[in-house]
Amino acid sequence: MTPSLLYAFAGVGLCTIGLYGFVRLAHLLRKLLAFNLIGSGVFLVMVGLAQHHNGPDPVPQALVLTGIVVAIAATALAVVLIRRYFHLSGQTTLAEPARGNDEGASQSGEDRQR
Amino acid sequence: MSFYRYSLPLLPLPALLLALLADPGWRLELPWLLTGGLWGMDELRQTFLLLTALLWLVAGIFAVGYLENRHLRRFWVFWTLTLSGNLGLIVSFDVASFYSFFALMTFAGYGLVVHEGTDEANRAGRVYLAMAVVGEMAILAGFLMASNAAGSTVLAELPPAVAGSDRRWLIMLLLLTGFGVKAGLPVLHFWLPLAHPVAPTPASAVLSGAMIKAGLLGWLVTLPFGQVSLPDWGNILVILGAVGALGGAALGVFQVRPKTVLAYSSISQMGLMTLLVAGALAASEQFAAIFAVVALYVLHHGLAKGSLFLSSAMSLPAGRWQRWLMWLAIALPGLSLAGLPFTSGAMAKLAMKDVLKPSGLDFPLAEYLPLLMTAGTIATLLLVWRFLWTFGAGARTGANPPGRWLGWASATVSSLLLFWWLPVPSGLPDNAGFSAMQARAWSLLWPVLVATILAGVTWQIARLRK
Amino acid sequence: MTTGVLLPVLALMTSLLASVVIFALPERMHGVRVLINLGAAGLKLVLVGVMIWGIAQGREYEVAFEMLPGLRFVLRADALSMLFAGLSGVLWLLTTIYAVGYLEDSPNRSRFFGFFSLCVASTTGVALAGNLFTFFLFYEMLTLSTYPLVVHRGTEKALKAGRNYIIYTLTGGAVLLLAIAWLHGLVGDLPFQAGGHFADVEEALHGPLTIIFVLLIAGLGVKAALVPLHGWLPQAMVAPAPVSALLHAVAVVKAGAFGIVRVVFEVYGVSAAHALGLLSGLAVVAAFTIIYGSVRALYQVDLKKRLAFSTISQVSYIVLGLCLLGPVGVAGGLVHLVHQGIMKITLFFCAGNYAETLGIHRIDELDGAGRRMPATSVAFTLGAFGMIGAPPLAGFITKWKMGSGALTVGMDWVVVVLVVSSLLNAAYFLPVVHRLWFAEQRTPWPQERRWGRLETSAWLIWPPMVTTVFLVLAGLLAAMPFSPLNWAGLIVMREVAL
Amino acid sequence: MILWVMAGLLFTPLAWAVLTLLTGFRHGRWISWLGIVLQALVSVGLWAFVTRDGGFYYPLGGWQSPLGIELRVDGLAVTFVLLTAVVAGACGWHASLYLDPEKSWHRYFWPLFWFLWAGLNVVWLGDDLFNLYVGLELISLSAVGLVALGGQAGALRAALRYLLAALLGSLFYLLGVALLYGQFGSLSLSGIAGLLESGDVESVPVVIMVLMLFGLAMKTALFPLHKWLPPAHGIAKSPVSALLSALVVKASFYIAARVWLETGHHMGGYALGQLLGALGGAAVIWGSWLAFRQEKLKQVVAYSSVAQIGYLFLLFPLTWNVSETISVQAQQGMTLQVISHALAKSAMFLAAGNLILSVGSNRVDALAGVSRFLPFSLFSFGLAGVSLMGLPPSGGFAAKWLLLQASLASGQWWWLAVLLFGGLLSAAYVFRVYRASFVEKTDVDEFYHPHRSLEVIPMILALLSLGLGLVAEPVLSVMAISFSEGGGL
Repeated sequence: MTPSLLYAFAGVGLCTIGLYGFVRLAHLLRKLLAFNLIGSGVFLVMVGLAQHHNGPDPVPQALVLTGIVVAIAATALAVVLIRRYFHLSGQTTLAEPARGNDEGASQSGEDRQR
Repeated sequence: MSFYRYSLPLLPLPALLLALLADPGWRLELPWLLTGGLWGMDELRQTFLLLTALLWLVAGIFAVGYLENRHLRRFWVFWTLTLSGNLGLIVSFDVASFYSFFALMTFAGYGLVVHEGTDEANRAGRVYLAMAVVGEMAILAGFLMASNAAGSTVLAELPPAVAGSDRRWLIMLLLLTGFGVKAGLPVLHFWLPLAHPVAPTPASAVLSGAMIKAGLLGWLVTLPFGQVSLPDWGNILVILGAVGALGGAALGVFQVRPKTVLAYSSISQMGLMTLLVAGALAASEQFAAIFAVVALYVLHHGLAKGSLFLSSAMSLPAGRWQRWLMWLAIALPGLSLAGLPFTSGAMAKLAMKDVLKPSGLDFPLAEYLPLLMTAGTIATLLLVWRFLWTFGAGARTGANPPGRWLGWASATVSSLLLFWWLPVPSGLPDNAGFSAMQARAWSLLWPVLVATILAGVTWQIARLRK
Repeated sequence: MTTGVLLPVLALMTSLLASVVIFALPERMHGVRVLINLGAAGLKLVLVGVMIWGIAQGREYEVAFEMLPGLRFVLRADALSMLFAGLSGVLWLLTTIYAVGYLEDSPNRSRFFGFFSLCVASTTGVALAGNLFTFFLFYEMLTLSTYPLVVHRGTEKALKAGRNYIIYTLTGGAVLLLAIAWLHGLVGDLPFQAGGHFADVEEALHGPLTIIFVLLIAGLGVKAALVPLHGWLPQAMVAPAPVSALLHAVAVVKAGAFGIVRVVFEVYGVSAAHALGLLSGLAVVAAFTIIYGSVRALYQVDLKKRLAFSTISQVSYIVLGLCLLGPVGVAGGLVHLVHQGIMKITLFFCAGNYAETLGIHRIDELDGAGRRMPATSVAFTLGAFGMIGAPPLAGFITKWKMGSGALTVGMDWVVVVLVVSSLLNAAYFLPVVHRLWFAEQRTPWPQERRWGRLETSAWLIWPPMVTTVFLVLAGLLAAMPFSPLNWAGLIVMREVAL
Repeated sequence: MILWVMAGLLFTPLAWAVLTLLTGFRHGRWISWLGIVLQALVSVGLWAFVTRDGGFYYPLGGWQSPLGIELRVDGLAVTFVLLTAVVAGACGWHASLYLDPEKSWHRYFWPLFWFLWAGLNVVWLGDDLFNLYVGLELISLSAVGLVALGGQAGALRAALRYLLAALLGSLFYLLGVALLYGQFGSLSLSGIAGLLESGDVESVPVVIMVLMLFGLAMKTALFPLHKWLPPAHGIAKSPVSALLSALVVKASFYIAARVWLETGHHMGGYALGQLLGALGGAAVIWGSWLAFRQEKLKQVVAYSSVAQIGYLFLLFPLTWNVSETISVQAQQGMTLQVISHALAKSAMFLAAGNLILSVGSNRVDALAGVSRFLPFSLFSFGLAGVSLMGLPPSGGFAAKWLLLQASLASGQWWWLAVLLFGGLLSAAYVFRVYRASFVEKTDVDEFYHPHRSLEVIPMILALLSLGLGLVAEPVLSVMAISFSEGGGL
């Protein structure tokens, strides 16, 4: 049970917690945080498992770096969207609003090009 | 409109010429027609053609005076189609054209039956059509089996094949019933007494005179005569003929309308002819002689019945002696039916007696034939008297349009006089000529006297009770 | 590119191109549309005629290319395909003329004539198909191109009839696809070949082959309106008259029957199908359909519905004809493909005339129509008598051939079926003929339209006249070379190794 | 020469993305048209090159793996690149005419469009599992951006739902990749396959494959995980929803197919294959049933995508330890299904967009009278429907035929039911739209007639999809190009 395997199992633990949060929590920001938790869990697993075999290995380090960059980009986009969504509909969860205004609101994006 | 009216009598003329002039042996090959057409003429068909053409001619003349303008064009169309069907089936020698013309005559005949358009006419037409279609289908099935057995569609080759096939009884049953509907066999006769009174008089004259004979012709050309003698079929047909002759008369005497009485008289006459057919079937070696007698009988009956039917629509003249003369002229064809000496009926009756002698035929019911024939004669005469009685009761007095006069007169003349000059089928028994009539006058006369006495007695009782 | 390859493709292309061009035409250009329609129909007729002449001389027309690995798209003109292609070519020309007159001032004519020529293109494709797969391809195209014609009016009833039509035909198509795929899986690509492929097939395949045959017949039976699968036909009568005339007399119904002919003759082979005991089952179904169709027709009040049920029963004559193993019976069945087409299209033209000119849809409104429209009524009467099988018309020839064929093979019960169905035909056609000629007109016509001297517009009156002449000639001149009967005999001699 | 082609494939889209970011929508339109033409040329160049020399591995920029990005170019990849060129080009051209330049946020359409295109090319050509992850993320983010372009709350909600689902899916996939790397020490798919074949590294428990496939199935919206697709594709603008349905959804499926085909034999199991097939079958039935019940036209088309994706997943059971010929047949069937669905679905979405634009409402029953006054767009919608139904001579039919043959040959007859019944169900919802359009409402034509070329594009796509059946043979030959021995530079 080399210490690196310990990291891998910690990573898996983080993933499960993050997944639970992602599914259960309704508020969008909380879901986003849960998503970041899963992300770091996965990166931990990636690094931990690699070292388990034959000492430190540069490849997963590089990959994790790219992974982190991608995760940040995704989180940034999510935050922008959540803010815009809140600004438009005052909703902070993904729940469908009452039938009433949904009809008017989303003319499915087709506006008459007269 | 006048074209339709005056062209009616001209239509059968070419057929009449063909009947008179054509030699019996000619054949007309039409390979492209249907499944290989073949038309022609022979001894038997010549007489049938002669009768049909003559009768349609006479009825046509009568129709000129009889028809009013309502639906005249439609009547003309159906009259012509029925005529061509009737003539065509006589000359056709192959199954397809025979059956085609037969069907054409049947379906177009419906047009004549329902011409008046009354409810009674429609009902009669419906019965006529239903029975006719069933008959057609029976004929179709019969033809299919026969031509399949014969492996060809030429009519002449059917009888030997039918005689030899193992399903002979089925084929004969089908053909007998199929043509029997048209010929008015006892169980299949229901449409006849319904159709005749409703049809216009010239149509019913032709219907009874010529079209019924088509059924008879159907029998003669398809059933296996001369191949093998069939005593059991002979018996059946004798019974059917007897029931037809006597039953028809029994029903006929109680009818009120003259044309219905005549219809039953046709049924009874066809019964007699069925006896002849029975004889031909049973005694295969004498079928040629019997055929000749049948042809003669058909000719005689057609003309006599035609004139009777036409007379039923005549109105009697005012003057006393003209009235008596008219009565006599109307009665004579009726009496000729009953075989009065020196009339066509006598000749037919004598020929029939000679050829149906029990000695010549060796099937169980042969010896009853003479008895049946005399009973038939009596029955016929009773029906004629009944016709005259009902006609007298309802007759109108007044002038007849010229067309009617001419049509009726020509019918009566041809039945009484012209008959002797018409080409008579050869092979008739020789002792049926004028001379023989004197010698056997008594054998012809006594049934006539018996029937007349009977009629007179019943007439008196009816007058007293009224 | 010898002409051998060119002709079938050209025959197919004429109507395909015509439909594309007509779709592109704006609605108001009536003259041009009529011109294109008639031109395409005429050209196609010429091409089919040349092919018929070529085949009579024994030439061979075939074009094929590999569509999928192991799957070939084959167009082949042989005697059998020419029978159907010829029939559809001639009747398409007549129906186009009729349709131009019938839809005089109704909307959507571009759409109608576009799908109309598409439908005929697929019918020609069905006729010229060289193997089961190509047949299926055009078979399904036929379904798609006929749906818009059935729902052309856009009324609620038409849409419901269209829905029913689609459910029946697409399910049939799915079953057919299953059977073809299975067959293809078992024995690979099967071109249509005289005498079929399964003459001496080994024991193991008997089971699956029987099931496949049943599936094939079920799939084709939907369009051939065999009894349990006929529900869509009477309802599709709501379509305009030229549609029900062309579809139910020629295109759709015959495609099904033609498919069954191909399967029995050229995929299984009559002897193999008989050996597997399949033909007797098919014969029973066909016989039942004949009787059932006629009995149902008796009770119909609407004229076109009665004709629809009569079609159901008449098409099964063709199927019954296949099961009569003898050459004569089979030729009878085949020739009925043409005869029924001509007779039924005459009746539908007349029904359309009555509807268009006098507004008559029910049979009891027909009283006295004979006097008002003599020409149409004569055509109807002759068509009716032809259907009953009264000689000397075409119907009689079929019944005569099938009857004698059945007797030579010893299937006597077929004669009984023929007789009974003729009686039933008489029972439901003769009253109509009686009303035409002998009944007095009591009530005024529902919607009468006048066309001056003629009883109805020239466009509407000539097609039924022409088909009536064909009807009589097909019966009278049955023994001539190039008559339908003669051509059916040629097919039996060439294609069907009995 | 290959250098230019590869550079053109990956870098020009990125360059175009940046260029169009600087210009507004109107000028971006011209640049994009040029870009589309260039991309098409490059794709054809790649195809010509590959047919001449056969497939090859290409280390991008000369950097060797494992650090450098190694691209793998074989027949399948080339087919997908060509498909993208055609569909993305058509959607781009349609969008340029369809979208309203006045709206300010539409200026972000072109950059997102080009990022999407770049991501797609990365996924088709990528061989390294982690690079595939990066490509997937690039696609997802740009797709979410495109969906959000709708601008209303509904569009944003759909975009958010889509984003969360996509991110979750990617992470699961990444987890699987991480575990794989832990076991094999290599990230290149063909490398892992080689190790597995040579047997010096024993296979991993099936759970890793399950994880990866779960993530990819989430992004492909397979049946139980499809909740995010209909709102996203339904509400987005029609060129966007066409792109999404036709290509984006296929990217994750493409990766799953590659993984399964290369390593499925060892790492997958019979049960997993059958499960995926069963889920696919359920998707076909459930998707079609829901499509039949939708009121809105674009929702019908969206749910139809869910159904059609179900067919693709039949690939897994049909290629799991079956004979070579059957597996090839199944792959050909899958490829044809992907191509014909991409063409037909994009045609349908574009046609639906035109119809909604001219009818003014997005409900199905508002289409009354359309067949009379707008026959052309309705006809392209119809032709696309024919291909979806899988009726001959369409590409859909050819795909269904190959899948039928494969399932028959491999003895798994139950897929027949899915294929045939699915065809009927798709006929149900297509004909429902027909039925609505044939209803005769008014005689006057008060529809808005869109610009002629707007209607031509869906017709071209529909005809391509319809004609695909006839030219299936050459298309499949492109896919069958094998690796040349040299694996030249």
